[in-house]
Amino acid sequence: MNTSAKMILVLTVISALSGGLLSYWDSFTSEKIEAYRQSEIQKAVQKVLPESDERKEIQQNGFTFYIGYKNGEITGISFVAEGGGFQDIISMMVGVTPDFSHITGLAILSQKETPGLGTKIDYDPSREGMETWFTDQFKGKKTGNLTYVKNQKPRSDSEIEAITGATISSNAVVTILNEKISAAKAAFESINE
Amino acid sequence: MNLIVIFISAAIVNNFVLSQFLGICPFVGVSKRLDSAVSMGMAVTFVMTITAVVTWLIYHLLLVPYNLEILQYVSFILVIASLVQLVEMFIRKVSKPLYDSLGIFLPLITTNCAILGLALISVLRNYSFMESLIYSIGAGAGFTLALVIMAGIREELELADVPKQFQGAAITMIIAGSLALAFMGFAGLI
Amino acid sequence: MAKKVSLLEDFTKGIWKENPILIALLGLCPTLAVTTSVENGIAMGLAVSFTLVCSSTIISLLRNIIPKQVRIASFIVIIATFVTIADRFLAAFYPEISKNLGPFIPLIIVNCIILGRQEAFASKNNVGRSILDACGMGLGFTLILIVLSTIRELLGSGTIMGFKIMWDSFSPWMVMILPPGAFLTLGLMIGASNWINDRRKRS
Amino acid sequence: MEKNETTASAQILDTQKNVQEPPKLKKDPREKLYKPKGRPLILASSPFSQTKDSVPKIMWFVSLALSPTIICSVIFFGIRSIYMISTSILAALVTEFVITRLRKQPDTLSDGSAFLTGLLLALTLPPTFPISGCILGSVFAIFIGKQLFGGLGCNIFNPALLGRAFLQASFPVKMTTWTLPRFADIHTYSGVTSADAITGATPLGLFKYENIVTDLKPLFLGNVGGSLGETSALALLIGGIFLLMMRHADWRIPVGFLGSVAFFGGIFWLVDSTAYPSPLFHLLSGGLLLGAFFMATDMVTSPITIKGTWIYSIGAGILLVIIRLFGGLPEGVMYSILIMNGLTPLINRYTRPKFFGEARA
Amino acid sequence: MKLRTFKKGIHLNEYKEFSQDKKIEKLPLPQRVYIPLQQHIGAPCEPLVKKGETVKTGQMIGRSSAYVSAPIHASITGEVKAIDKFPHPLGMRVEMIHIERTSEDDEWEYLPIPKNWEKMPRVEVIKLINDAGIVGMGGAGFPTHVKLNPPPDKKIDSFILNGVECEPYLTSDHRLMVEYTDQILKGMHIIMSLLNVKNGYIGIENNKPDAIEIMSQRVNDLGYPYQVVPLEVKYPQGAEKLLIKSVLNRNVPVGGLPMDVGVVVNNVATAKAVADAVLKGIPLIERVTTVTGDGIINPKNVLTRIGTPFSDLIDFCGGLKDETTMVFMGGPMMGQAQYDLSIPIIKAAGGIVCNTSKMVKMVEHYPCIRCGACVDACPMYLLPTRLAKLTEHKKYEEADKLGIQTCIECGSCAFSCPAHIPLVQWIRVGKMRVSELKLKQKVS
Amino acid sequence: MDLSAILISMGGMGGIGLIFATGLAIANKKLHVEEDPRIAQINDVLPGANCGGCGFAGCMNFAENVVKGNAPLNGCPVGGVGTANEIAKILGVEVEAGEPLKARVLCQGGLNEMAIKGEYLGLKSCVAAHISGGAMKLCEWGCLGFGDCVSACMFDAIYMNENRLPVVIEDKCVGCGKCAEACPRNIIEMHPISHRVFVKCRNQDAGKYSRLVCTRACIGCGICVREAGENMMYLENGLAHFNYEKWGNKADLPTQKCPNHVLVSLDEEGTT
Ligand SMILES: Cc1cc2nc3c(=O)[nH]c(=O)nc-3n(C[C@H](O)[C@H](O)[C@H](O)COP(=O)(O)O)c2cc1C
Ligand SMILES: Cc1cc2nc3c(=O)[nH]c(=O)nc-3n(C[C@H](O)[C@H](O)[C@H](O)COP(=O)(O)O)c2cc1C
Ligand SMILES: Cc1cc2nc3c(=O)[nH]c(=O)nc-3n(C[C@H](O)[C@H](O)[C@H](O)COP(=O)(O)O)c2cc1C
Ligand SMILES: Cc1cc2nc3c(=O)[nH]c(=O)nc-3n(C[C@H](O)[C@H](O)[C@H](O)CO)c2cc1C
Ligand code: SF4
Ligand code: SF4
Ligand code: SF4
Ligand code: SF4
Ligand code: FES
Repeated sequence: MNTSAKMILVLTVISALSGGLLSYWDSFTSEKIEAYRQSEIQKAVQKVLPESDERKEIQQNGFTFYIGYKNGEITGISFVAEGGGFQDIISMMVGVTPDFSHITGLAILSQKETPGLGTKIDYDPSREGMETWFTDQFKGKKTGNLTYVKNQKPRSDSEIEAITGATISSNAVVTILNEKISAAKAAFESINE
Repeated sequence: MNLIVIFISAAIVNNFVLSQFLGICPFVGVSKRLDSAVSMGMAVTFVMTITAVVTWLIYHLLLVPYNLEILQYVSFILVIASLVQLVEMFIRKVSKPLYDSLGIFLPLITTNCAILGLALISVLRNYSFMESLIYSIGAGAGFTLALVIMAGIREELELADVPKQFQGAAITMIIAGSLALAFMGFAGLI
Repeated sequence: MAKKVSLLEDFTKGIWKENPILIALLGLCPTLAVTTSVENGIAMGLAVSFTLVCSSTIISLLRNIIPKQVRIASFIVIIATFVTIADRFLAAFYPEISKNLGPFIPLIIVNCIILGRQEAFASKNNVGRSILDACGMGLGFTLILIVLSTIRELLGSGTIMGFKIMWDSFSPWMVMILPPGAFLTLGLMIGASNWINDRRKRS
Repeated sequence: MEKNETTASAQILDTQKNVQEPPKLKKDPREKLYKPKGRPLILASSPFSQTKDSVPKIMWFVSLALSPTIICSVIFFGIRSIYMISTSILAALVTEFVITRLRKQPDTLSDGSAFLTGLLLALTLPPTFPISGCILGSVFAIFIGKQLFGGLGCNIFNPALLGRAFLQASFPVKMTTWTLPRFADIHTYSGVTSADAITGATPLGLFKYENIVTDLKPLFLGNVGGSLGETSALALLIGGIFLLMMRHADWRIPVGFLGSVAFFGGIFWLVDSTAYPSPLFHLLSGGLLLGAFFMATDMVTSPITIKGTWIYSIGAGILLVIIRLFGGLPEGVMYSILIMNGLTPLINRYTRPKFFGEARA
Repeated sequence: MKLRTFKKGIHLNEYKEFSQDKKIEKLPLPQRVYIPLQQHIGAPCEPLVKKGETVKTGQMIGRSSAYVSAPIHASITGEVKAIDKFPHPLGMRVEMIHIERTSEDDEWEYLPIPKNWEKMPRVEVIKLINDAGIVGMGGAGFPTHVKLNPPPDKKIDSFILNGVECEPYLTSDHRLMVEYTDQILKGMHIIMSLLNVKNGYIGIENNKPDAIEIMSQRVNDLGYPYQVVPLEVKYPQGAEKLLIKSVLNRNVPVGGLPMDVGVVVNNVATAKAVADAVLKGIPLIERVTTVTGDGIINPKNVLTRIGTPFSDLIDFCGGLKDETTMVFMGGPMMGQAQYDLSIPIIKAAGGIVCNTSKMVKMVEHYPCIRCGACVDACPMYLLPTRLAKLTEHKKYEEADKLGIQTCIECGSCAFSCPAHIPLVQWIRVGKMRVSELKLKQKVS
Repeated sequence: MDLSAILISMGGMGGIGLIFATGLAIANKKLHVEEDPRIAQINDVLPGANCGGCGFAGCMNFAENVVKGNAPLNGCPVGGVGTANEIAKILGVEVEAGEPLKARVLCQGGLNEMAIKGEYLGLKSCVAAHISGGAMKLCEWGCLGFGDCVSACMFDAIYMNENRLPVVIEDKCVGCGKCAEACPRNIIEMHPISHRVFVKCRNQDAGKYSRLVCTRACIGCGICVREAGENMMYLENGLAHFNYEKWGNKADLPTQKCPNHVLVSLDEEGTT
């Protein structure tokens, strides 16, 4: 057999076998992985829309909305909001009331802030018992014009408390929310039209 | 605007070498001499650009439609490896000077995690075609920047009195660490 | 390779004498990237060892069939296959770890250690020796990852495997779990290993 | 041999005391040599005369030039600053000593460079920084920043700044926790009283996060929050100008650095004077003066060519403005100098002057 | 008006006060002289006399058939005692002719004096200058007749008389200009006629106002069209490339010679020697040497015969102080340290400087702190610290690329280095290695 | 688990494999470039990791440079010693049969023996001292004692003894000749290991001078030549030499009468 033919044959066969093997393996794992992914999303949605018991997925203008129903009535809408943080993109699940006027909850999906500093927006080990105080405080805040304050308790329902030593990350979260909620609102309203 | 942000982020703020840890092996290996560092940087940028284009096409035109995401790694790497080898042979045949300044670095690049990493991250971030193109150029520029700075420093250190045990890889790591410390100043630029 | 290397030597050389990280300086990216915690380090070490052993086995079996010109392409496909398997395995059963290691699991494909061992050893030796070699290299790699990640986790978070070790008033050196800390620690480790080798040689 | 005179061959002979008395030559040819007092003359290679400057002299003069700054730090931040400075220096000296011993090299403590590194490091730390942190920083600065590269003259990065960058990355909160100087209260800033809790913040931080501009007078005198040595522009200017007049620092570096900051900062200010601070604010705030006079001028880590020096200093200025105005951090002096340090070998290489008579290519 | 000068270079402490106002004194005839067969750049001479022969003052006792070479002459009347190796001021021992004086007075043997040199063919005047053994007295000892005979493709348009004397301590050229003004100007006239150039310049540093004044005045009086150019005091202005830069603002190309930019440079003492030879038939057998330094009891400018041992001059100047630790020939920047004071004065010996330990440089070396002082000083625009380091690390090829061969070894860099690194010595090693390397490459 | 998915992916991967394999096969034919076959051979024995650890752009580039002589045989950190040996085999540079050379120091004028002419304040380097007049040593031929040879030796085979003379450790010396190259005064000569006796001096001065500068100088008296016979030894420029072709490997000295003990046999005790 000449070299060229051998080259072609060997590489093709190896590739094909590998394709087959992987596809076979995939059939075992893909379900689990998909299940895990779904459960993560569901967990996040559950967290931000705690009152719903049924959910529907709608895609529009690049947003994926998870609409929460309770007893057939819409109790809240959640979607993924992303934007630049201190180091890299921060991605979070936001839940809002159906009219987009208040936040029902916030969960960080992924972030790459400085460990121990910016990561406190997700998990703050220094406050035992309330490690997620930062995201928790968004619950019930009014959307539209969120601002942050430093080293003091928020005084109005559009103010949140920033994390010390990570003002930039805190600021990023607030900015993303302000921007994305209004964008999402527009997108959501276009569905109904 | 978005494209500019992607570029700056890839090139400086989240520099591939200094903060993403991609392509460290050639970073240590080919930073001894400045001229080869420059060539290597250009070659990497070149391959990254090709990779970004080809893997984007494969992923979006082949893998996604046929539900073959499981083949992502295998197909990407097969395509990258073969393509690089083809390009190398081509350059070698066509232009000797180009081969000497760029081509010889190509085989080295196949097994560079920066290339595959670039392809995977582009997919992970769901970049559009244009975005992944810009991302690849930015990443290449960032790699070149780090490599060239390192080569300059290492050439300078050849005249210095570095303790024997630390010559070579060890001091390279220390310099990389120092550079990474310095590059932290860019954090938040994006 | 020299002719008469004992089988034991095949195995042990990877641990110190030809250690892939300290001596050959291969596979540095995952070494640096994932060693922020011991857990990640171990997971990465095992994943690499798994891929190394499997692909060494296959490649040393196929070593006489694969033509030279498509050597790299074929090897890399085989490696990528095993890496995908490992990756999916982690994603399915240890999703947290998989998330932490991020793209560095797929990047094992291009980890120079693996391809390097295939070219240098598996494609020239029989299956048994290839497996031994792969185990040794994998072990050497894993050990270094463990040492490196122990240092980094201890100084950077004050913990090991998540357990608090350092005294209370110790404030962690955040830099250790950031990129600069990775470079600096590895640099010092390479220096130290050179120093130990020097001393050994002298005595 | 005259006393006090150590010459090379005398040293050689000294170390060779155990060698037995040389056998007498048949007839010592040296007796024939014409020489004063029967002592051999000194042989050397030209030139035989030499500048009166020396490395230790330069280092100690720089330390001297920092004394107004040290005094100011004590005035503003109290006796604690003395503790911080002296531990930092001590740690630097001890590290230097231990490592030169390990490397079996001659003692280098007296050349003053380790002293200076420790001193400068301390001056860049916030007044409340823990003493143990000072030690860690000094050890890092000398061990990693200097000795691993080969000791004095071989390091690429400014050791003191590298030490500070290490601390900044390790203890970001402690490194950004400021106290106000003793004589300052909120009104010394600008009369803005809105924010209730400026427990202490640097003028740059205030600007970046609260958009509060600090008045220039306290900035100039140093009655504002900040690192030990950076607050008093006055003291730094006195020391810096002394240094320039003694020619122990290259005047081009402060001029290029400060000039480019003023220029580029000024452009933004002209474009939008509400969003961007004035050039004078840029110059007087943060560690810019300390950096420009005492740290960017470090000879070891700055270029050797004249053109290179300009590129280096202007580049640092541009980076500084970018980081201050667009980066995540309020201050960028340290980072801009460190990055330019990293570029210095390249700058040196590409700015080699044309030889005398070399054809212009 | 701002005085002309070149860029970079250094300002030195002059130390000229020891001897600048001392009139030139004539040394009594030495008892013995040692005349090296080689005192110039080029081929060494073959001895023309044998041991035991008697020679007259001015008699040619050695010459070579090579073109780039200069003959040597007996500087006293006496008997050849030996032709053997003796210590030479440039180090090592070389062949010399040892003459013991036999008569109290000189018995002269003059060169043929032309009646009217201006009518003579040019070649013959140049031959006369060659026969007189004239070599550059500014330090390098390059045979003057070669300089006066440039290849026809080089168009020479200017001549510069080098009265700069930028080295500290030395004052021999200075005194020569003040006391032998006319001789020098005549010599210059002869040289310029031989070169057939119109533009003559006399470069003198501004620290010699009396010399500038008297030279300008005599130029006027004698009606020469020369221009006396006062120069800012700066070292190494006397180096010909930089002198040309200062005076004419021309750059001699790398590896090139002054004649590449149409210039010839000669030292004032060389000019005087030319005048002596052409007008009086006296070959080059004596020169003015400054004996100075803080280690000498009575510093002087001495007119001395070539070959006189240093010790004779030192004794003439009162001897050495006890604290003297160093003696060198030439100035402190480019001179040669001596260990044995029986060495003879050679044609290019401008001075003997004897220093006590106060003036001797410090021995403590520090690592280079890359301060760039040497770069700022180097008049050739080199990076001395780089060159030294590259040599230290045996990277000769790169040193060559960075122009190590362009270095004129002026010592400005080593002078300004606060770390006291012997830069010039490193560079010399590097230059030697680079030449070796080039030779090897040529062979293979 | 459906078979069609597996088939699709086999087809997909197989297809990609086929395309590129064909491409490579065609390229291999069409784009083939002729080169030194040794490059390919060396490339084959290299690990092929293309890691850049050698400082070159990949294994192929390293192979090329090894063949060109720009890279050391043992430059590949991955392959280690085994690879280096194989490369050596391909290049055929195994040490040629023949006697190993050893460096021999031909000067005995250390601190104790030499005459000092002055105090030397310059660079502590032999070359530097040599070109600036020979440092403190009066002898113009002898060892300068600053150890340039020591730093030239990459195998730590030379050290300076306390008499300021270099000593070669015979076992460590591999005969590369670097030290001889470095010495500005040619004090070190490379000799086959069978040469056992040496004239340990380089001084070519006339005896009346050389006896003044060093107590161990060869003064050219010719006693040894007379004792050994004209064909065994000869005088050249006032310096005695062995004629090793005739002398062979005899280890005892031709005479004990050398006034300055310049003749040395390696097998005698206490000599270096
Ligand atoms: C190494 C390093 C990492 C940092 N990481 C973050 C981060 O992840 N998030 C953040 O908001 N700020 C980060 N910062 C910036 C500062 O810590 C902080 O934002 C700034 O001082 C303002 O915060 P404050 O006003 O709360 O003190 C980082 C700074 C450094 C030096
Ligand atoms: C090899 C060589 C050839 C030279 N040829 C000439 C020449 O042809 N014409 C000339 O005017 N000078 C010639 N020179 C002399 C130089 O121009 C110069 O006078 C000499 O090198 C001493 O200069 P310095 O004292 O400034 O070092 C030559 C010098 C050397 C070393
Ligand atoms: C650094 C340096 C300094 C010199 N200084 C003088 C000087 O002061 N006076 C002088 O006549 N020649 C000096 N020379 C020599 C001149 O370059 C040049 O060789 C000489 O003027 C040529 O004239 P000559 O051939 O008559 O000696 C110096 C050379 C160098 C390299
Ligand atoms: C003008 C001047 C500024 C200096 N600045 C610094 C400095 O910022 N940091 C430092 O560690 N050393 C500094 N040094 C001291 C010295 O150069 C330093 O210890 C070396 O970098 C160590 O090799 C300075 C020296 C001078 C002359
Ligand atoms: S490098 Fe040469 S030309 Fe330049 S200053 Fe030094 S000695 Fe003079
Ligand atoms: S003057 Fe001395 S210390 Fe300064 S750069 Fe030059 S060699 Fe280095
Ligand atoms: S340099 Fe070479 S020849 Fe000389 S001693 Fe060392 S190994 Fe032997
Ligand atoms: S043998 Fe040569 S190189 Fe070695 S110390 Fe003696 S003179 Fe120097
Ligand atoms: S592991 Fe080698 S380049 Fe990343």
